Amino acid sequence: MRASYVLKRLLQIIPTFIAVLILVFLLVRLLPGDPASAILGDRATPEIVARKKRELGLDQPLVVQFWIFVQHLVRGDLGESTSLKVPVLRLVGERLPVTLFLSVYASILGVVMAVPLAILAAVRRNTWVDGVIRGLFQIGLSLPVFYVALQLLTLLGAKLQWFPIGGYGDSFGDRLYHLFLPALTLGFNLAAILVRTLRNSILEVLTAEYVEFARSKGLRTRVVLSRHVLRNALISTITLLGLNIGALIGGAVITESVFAIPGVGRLMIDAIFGRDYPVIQGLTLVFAVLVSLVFLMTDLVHARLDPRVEHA
Amino acid sequence: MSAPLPSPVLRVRDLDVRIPTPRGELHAVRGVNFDLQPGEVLGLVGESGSGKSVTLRALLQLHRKPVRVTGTIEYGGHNLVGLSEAKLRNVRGAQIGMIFQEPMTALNPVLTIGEQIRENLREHRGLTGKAANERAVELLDLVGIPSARTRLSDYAHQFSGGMRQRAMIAIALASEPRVLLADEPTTALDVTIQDQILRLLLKLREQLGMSIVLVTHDLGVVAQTCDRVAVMYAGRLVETANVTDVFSAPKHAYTLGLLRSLPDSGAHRRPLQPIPGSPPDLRHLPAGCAFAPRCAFHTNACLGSEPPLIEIAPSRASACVHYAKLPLVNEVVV
Amino acid sequence: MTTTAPPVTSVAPRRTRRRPKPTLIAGLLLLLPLVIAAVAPKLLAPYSPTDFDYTAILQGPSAKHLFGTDNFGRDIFSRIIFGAQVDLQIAVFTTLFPFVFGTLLGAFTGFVGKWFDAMIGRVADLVVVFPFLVLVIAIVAVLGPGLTNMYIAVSAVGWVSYWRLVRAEVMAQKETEYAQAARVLGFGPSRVLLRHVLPNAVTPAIVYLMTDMSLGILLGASLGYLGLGAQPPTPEWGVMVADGKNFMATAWWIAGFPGLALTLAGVAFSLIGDGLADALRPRS
Amino acid sequence: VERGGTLVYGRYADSLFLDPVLNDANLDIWILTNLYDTLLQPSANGKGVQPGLASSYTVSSDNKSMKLTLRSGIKFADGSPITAADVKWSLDRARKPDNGDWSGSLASIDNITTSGNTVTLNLKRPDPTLAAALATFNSAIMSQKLFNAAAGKNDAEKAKAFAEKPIGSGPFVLSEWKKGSYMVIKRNPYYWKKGEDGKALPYLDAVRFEIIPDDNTRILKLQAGEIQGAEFIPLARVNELKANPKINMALFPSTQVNFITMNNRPKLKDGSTNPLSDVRVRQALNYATNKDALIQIVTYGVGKPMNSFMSSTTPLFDTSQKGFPYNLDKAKALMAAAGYKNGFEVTSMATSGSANDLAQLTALQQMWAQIGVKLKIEQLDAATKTARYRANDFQMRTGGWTNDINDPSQITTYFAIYATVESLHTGFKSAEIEKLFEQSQSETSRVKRASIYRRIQTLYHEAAPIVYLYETPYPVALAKNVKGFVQIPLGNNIFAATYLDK
Amino acid sequence: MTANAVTSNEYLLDIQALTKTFPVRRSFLSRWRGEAPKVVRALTDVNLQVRRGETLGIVGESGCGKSTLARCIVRLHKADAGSIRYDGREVLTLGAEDLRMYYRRVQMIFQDPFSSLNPRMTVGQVLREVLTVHKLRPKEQQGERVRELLGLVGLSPEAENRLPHEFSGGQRQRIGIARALAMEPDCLVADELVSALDVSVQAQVVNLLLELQEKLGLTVLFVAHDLRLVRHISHRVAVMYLGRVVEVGTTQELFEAPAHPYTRALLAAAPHLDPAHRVDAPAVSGELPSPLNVPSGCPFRTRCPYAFDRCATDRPELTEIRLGQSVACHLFDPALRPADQPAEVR
Ligand SMILES: Nc1ncnc2c1ncn2[C@@H]1O[C@H](COP(=O)(O)OP(=O)(O)OP(=O)(O)O)[C@@H](O)[C@H]1O
Ligand SMILES: Nc1ncnc2c1ncn2[C@@H]1O[C@H](COP(=O)(O)OP(=O)(O)OP(=O)(O)O)[C@@H](O)[C@H]1O
Ligand SMILES: [Mg+2]
Ligand SMILES: [Mg+2]
Ligand code: NI
Repeated sequence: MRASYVLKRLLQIIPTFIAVLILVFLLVRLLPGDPASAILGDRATPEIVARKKRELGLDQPLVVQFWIFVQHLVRGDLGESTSLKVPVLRLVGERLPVTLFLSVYASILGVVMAVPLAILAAVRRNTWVDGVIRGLFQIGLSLPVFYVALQLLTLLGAKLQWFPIGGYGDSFGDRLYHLFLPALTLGFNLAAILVRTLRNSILEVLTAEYVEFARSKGLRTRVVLSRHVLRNALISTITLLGLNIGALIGGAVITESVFAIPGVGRLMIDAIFGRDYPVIQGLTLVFAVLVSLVFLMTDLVHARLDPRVEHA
Repeated sequence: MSAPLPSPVLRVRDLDVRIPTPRGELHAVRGVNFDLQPGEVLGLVGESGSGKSVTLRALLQLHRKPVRVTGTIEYGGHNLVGLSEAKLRNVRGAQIGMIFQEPMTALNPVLTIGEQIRENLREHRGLTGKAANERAVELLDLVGIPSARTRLSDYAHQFSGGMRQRAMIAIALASEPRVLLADEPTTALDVTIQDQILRLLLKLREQLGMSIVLVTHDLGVVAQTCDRVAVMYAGRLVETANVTDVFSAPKHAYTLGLLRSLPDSGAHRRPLQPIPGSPPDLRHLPAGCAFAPRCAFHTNACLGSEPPLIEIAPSRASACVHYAKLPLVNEVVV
Repeated sequence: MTTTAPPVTSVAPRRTRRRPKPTLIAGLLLLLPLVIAAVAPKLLAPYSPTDFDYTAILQGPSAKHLFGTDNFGRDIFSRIIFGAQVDLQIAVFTTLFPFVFGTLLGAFTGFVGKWFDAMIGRVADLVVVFPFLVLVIAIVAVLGPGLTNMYIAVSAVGWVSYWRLVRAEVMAQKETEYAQAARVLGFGPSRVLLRHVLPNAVTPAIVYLMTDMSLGILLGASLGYLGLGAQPPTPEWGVMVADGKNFMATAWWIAGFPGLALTLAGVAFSLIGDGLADALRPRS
Repeated sequence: VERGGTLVYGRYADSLFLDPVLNDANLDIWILTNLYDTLLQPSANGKGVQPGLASSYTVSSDNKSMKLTLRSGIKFADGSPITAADVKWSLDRARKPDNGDWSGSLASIDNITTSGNTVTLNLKRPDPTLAAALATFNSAIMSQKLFNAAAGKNDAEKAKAFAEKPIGSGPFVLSEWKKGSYMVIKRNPYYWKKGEDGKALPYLDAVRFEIIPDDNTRILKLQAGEIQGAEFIPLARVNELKANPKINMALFPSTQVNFITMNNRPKLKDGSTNPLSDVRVRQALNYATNKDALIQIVTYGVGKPMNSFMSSTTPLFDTSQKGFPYNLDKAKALMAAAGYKNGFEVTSMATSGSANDLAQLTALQQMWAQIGVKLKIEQLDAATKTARYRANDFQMRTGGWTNDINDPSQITTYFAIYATVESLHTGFKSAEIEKLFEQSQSETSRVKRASIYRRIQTLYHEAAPIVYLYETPYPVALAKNVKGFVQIPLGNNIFAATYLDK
Repeated sequence: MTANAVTSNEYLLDIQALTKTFPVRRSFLSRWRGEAPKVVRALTDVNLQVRRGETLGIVGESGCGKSTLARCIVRLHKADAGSIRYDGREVLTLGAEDLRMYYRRVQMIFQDPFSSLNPRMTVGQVLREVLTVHKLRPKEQQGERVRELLGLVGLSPEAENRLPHEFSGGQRQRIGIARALAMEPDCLVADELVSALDVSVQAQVVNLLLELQEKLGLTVLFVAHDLRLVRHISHRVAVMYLGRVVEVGTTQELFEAPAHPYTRALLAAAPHLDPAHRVDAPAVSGELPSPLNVPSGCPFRTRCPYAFDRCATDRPELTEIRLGQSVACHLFDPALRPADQPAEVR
């Protein structure tokens, strides 16, 4: 049954995918300015501009451009970046793992930060501990990402030199080290959202009758909290986490620029500003698929955690 | 019954529960006293909000921080009030088990029934692995769940209402407790299933020699199941008696009102005799007898201070000033 | 039978007075100075928010310049005061349309269901699979930078959250007994929806609105960082923070004080949100 | 000097296309000379030329041909020898009109002949700029064989493939390139030039370019010692970094001029009348611009006023040019004379996210308000801004310029000659300037050429098609131990003689 | 008089062969494989008649379709098949305007005292809305009518300006009744009207209902699972099991001589109020089958102690076994020889 569900969800992505395709194709071509302008800069003479446009196939009617795009797509070819002159697929292949790594890292940090603090806040609700935890994250939630990022960079990176300022690292460990600050920035933001909901759902679960029942069985507090409370409270949080991973990938746009991380977020911004149509198109499709997959995964994890979910 | 009673398993004295709320402190249980004899089924009846569940929770010390519980709950020579968590764990579940009204909400939805039984066995019986599994099968069998072995790996939502309630009983019984606290175990069930569950409880009482505190608001259930009855109103016990006595000659105006308001007592399609009004707000109790504002018999004697629960006959107590003057259930008052 | 039922209201009229919600009050109190600043900035600000003073560039906080001056010698305090207007405007305009449109659409689709609901659902899927910030950036890039276009971009994307919230709530509320009672009382669908279901379904959307307002301000800041937000010399807090990023080490006050203002607004909105969630719950 | 080591250099954006002829922008040009070598090279002061791959050159007496002698034993980075045929092939490719944006600089060449290790360029007309052109990136010498061996069906495809992993004869050769994130160039063992220690340059084993778009991050990384050099330091940070003992805040002289382009046409694209078409208005705006204040606010004192349309580092810059000194009264008088006593509203495009543009325009907003001109700022991303500019759909825009060639002719064709790009799309056209320029292009006497250029600069100043602002240097922050790095006025980053001090 | 001879006039409400299913969301794959769609059979071929002015009680276990039936009657659910005639007129096909008129005559009162009132409207607003929308009273007379209605259900006039949360459960049910009465209906459908209330309060509301019925001549459909209560107030009672009516008869007949084995089990399972009268064996064993998978033939056969082979194959129809009492059970098939019938039943 699960397999059929996955299949169904995957098939459901297709129409969205097609709509995204058309939309992006048109949207991108609505952008004022064109790749030629973006690449050539101010100086180019009209002849040079015309030559560049021809070279990029921009002199063709929209319909023809779209048809070519679709034909290439069917062959698994997302085209070639107009500015970097590299196949989009290769670019995505290079950059996506970086962003994914960062997103997963940030999610893990976020969860690691959020869960114990949310438990603490819920168990000590309405005490100063609760107040401090909630206040801290609230403040974090009210500050722009780049501000937090820059502060972390200045303090932990430049002043204390605990962490590198930017870059990506080569080995896995090195990567963890290099991406710590950006992951922390994103993770903190995520944790702020998670703490709020998790605390509320823990409070809710704490009053549930099955927790009472578990306590009446004489189980250890730790067992009650971990087996009975947390597991149930996490269910709603997982959904929220899934919904936020899309935002996280989007949020990486700014984090990646600040921390000089060569991920898809930065690539996307560069592509938008550089009018790199193929890259924008390719990335959007990748985003769409990615986010859909994250949602699907969220559903599956949800179903795993919560046996009540019947995705019949 | 007039034979001298054996020493009770549970002695409750002056139990008070205070719940602070944003709108003032709620004195939910006020000076409750009762004994639970070995092998006895004690019915605790009363209207919604009268404090039955709060009392039951207090017995196991399940209330959390802002809630204050005072008084004594004597079990096995210890006072459970103020006992450390670690020591309480040896009582909770192990000695005194509890089951709840809504099996759907009282069973953890994300753990299998088997896991929920086994965790009890591990904690109190030290059983793990295969042994625990075997015992779990036995327990499910005991409560009458067919093909018990396969159903161990089911989740609560895969059971029907009656089976859930059975499963919950099986979980509570895993540690073979001496006392079972049952908080409205059948209210959510259909009559035919309720019937089955109540019979099951009685059977288990026989087999295991348990004492049961059965909370309910259904007087029929009391009549069919309990040995003794304690009637609760606004956080206090207002009457305790053997079950036959209560139904034949209630000695508290509230108990009387309750019995009279039941449809069985009047002729077909004739007006019933309700107790007027509704239960008081526990934050703003009237001075004197809490039932007085709804009581047809109240006099000035009911006002002033609250009448205590006094023994009026062997194993029979009432907190009604007028207990002696109350009519019988079917008697017509002029 | 002539005796009427005993009048019972006299027995237990549980009249519970609405108590003021401390969080709501705290939130409103925090917001108050910002609103005052937004309404009458001229009264509070000692200087013009845009005038340069070449003789007073990058000065730290002092009695003369409470929050110091920026790289043009503009008074940060005055800019923050004038910025209140801009940022509150951002808070309102980034959320107003999404709230109204999303709520109405959510109410309608949740109530009527069928193919229209399914269609809107697909559109929402479309919007959702784009990361929000990227989509907004793309739209702003199409339309050109500036606050108006930011509002348009956010509106195009932001309604989905409200739509989801309200739709789910309406679907739940329309199954309640009072909604069914309204139908059985022969009330038309629009009356049932607008008078009975919607008022009870809109609470989570209103609460979310508050969070969204502070998110709107933050979005303005993020776009400002990319140069797509408020245009100079408009004193917008987020852009001020972004402008101050080059002076983080030497003149912390340029980004610090606007950052503080952002935090203040964020905390105020969130407190109000929490308070409203409490206050709007019909039964206490 | 010390040999060895890798220098990590923070760039704000990556190169796009490492082909000397077909490249797209400064991002390529400014590092190309590390990979490709030219026959001649700009001299250290940037004003003349010195021998490169050619050890000497002679110009015929009629100025109609140039003969270059190749250095002996020179090799490409793969070890294959550089032949006269490679030179001919490279220059022919570079001057082919269809090839790239820069072919014009070699337009005077009629044909090229070779014999042994000499190459003769036969010219259509005397060309005073030829030596400079041969010292420019697009005249870089490539290996015909290696180019043809690159994958691809036609020259365009081959060029692309070759540029992915170019092999030239510059001091370095590309070793690794992940576009948009980093690029590593390593020492070319066959490089001909000798260092101070008598051994072949370069001193460094490799240079690693890290792409760090965020200014602040670039600086922080430098401060943290993760990189040893960072380009494009925001001028606001210059003084702060100067004070940092671990950092050498270098301000390399540049040919950069910063100005405001004005649309000089009587009507704007949308059909509305354009006050900027009145020369008095344009002059008024120039006079109302307080350059000293701008330099303080925008460049934090590092810039200097712009007195001619070309930078003072450009050859044949006329030192007697006065520019537009700040004079509010004169500005007001001119405005009144033009009939704009009460001013008008004008909109300028700015590049969004550019702190300098913003600072500049916010300051101008204030200054011009004094003569009643209300300046509105419209921030656009670079692509839109360029597209609108190219379509002449603008009123004002911020502009900057650096020369690519060591000669005033390039800047002049762009700024003052209508045919190129409508004089920076201002629509400005002066018959006299066009004539003078024509003359200058075949005038081989340096003195005569200088006087022609003096006149051009004066005429341009009088017409004021642009608002003159200031010149700025290249701000590069280096770790203290980085020695011997230069960015020449044309912008090229020269790592050949760079070394890391212990 | 037999059921067939009754004219439609005698029955205010005549339900014939009413069927209602709820589709179950299916997996993509099961649809793809062309598997038969699953449905919850909430009501199957329900036949039921309600006389003018009578109270018909409907009992049965949870999920047997009581609420679905009530909701189909007031068109909150759209029935799949069958017919409901009200005063001779088909209800299931009424257009919007006629439906409004229908609601003027048939009103429903709900179970949950907490969710059946809009928490944001005062009692006065609730009642006035009805009067305004249906133009029952001009504006100036509305105040008087509201007070009248409040008096009718035993609430004091101050109640008008209060919000629902200020009332107790019993009072809220009174408000719900007043709201229905504002329409001046002649038939009330009460779904578990007092189930959520305490016994002492239940009696108050039941009394009110009896009194109003007397005063206004109302016909009442009383859905409940409390047999004692149903017995007290109903003229006739219908017993439902898994979406079917298995027995219907006058209250006295049904309670004193229950025919269907399910009815008997139900009555036996209801706890008796006399502690002296205790039974040891459970009245019936087994769990209620899932409505997704209703047993073939007689739905009760899986739990029925008397089930025989025919019960699994043929579905028993509701047939009259004696005056005013019908039952759907093969045990009462006249074709069956008495010897085949279990002695306990007859
Ligand atoms: N955690 C709590 N916080 C606040 N009030 C509580 C809490 N638990 C119980 N109460 C209140 O205490 C009183 C007694 O509640 P309790 O649950 O014991 O009633 P009950 O007799 O079990 O009623 P029911 O039959 O409805 O279960 C009620 O007024 C209830 O509202
Ligand atoms: N809207 C619905 N969608 C799907 N199934 C439904 C719906 N409403 C009712 N059902 C199903 O139809 C069957 C009959 O339900 P109904 O509510 O009529 O039972 P009931 O006799 O009123 O039960 P109860 O005594 O619990 O109120 C049940 O199996 C129920 O799950
Ligand atoms: Mg209870
Ligand atoms: Mg029901
Ligand atoms: Ni599944």
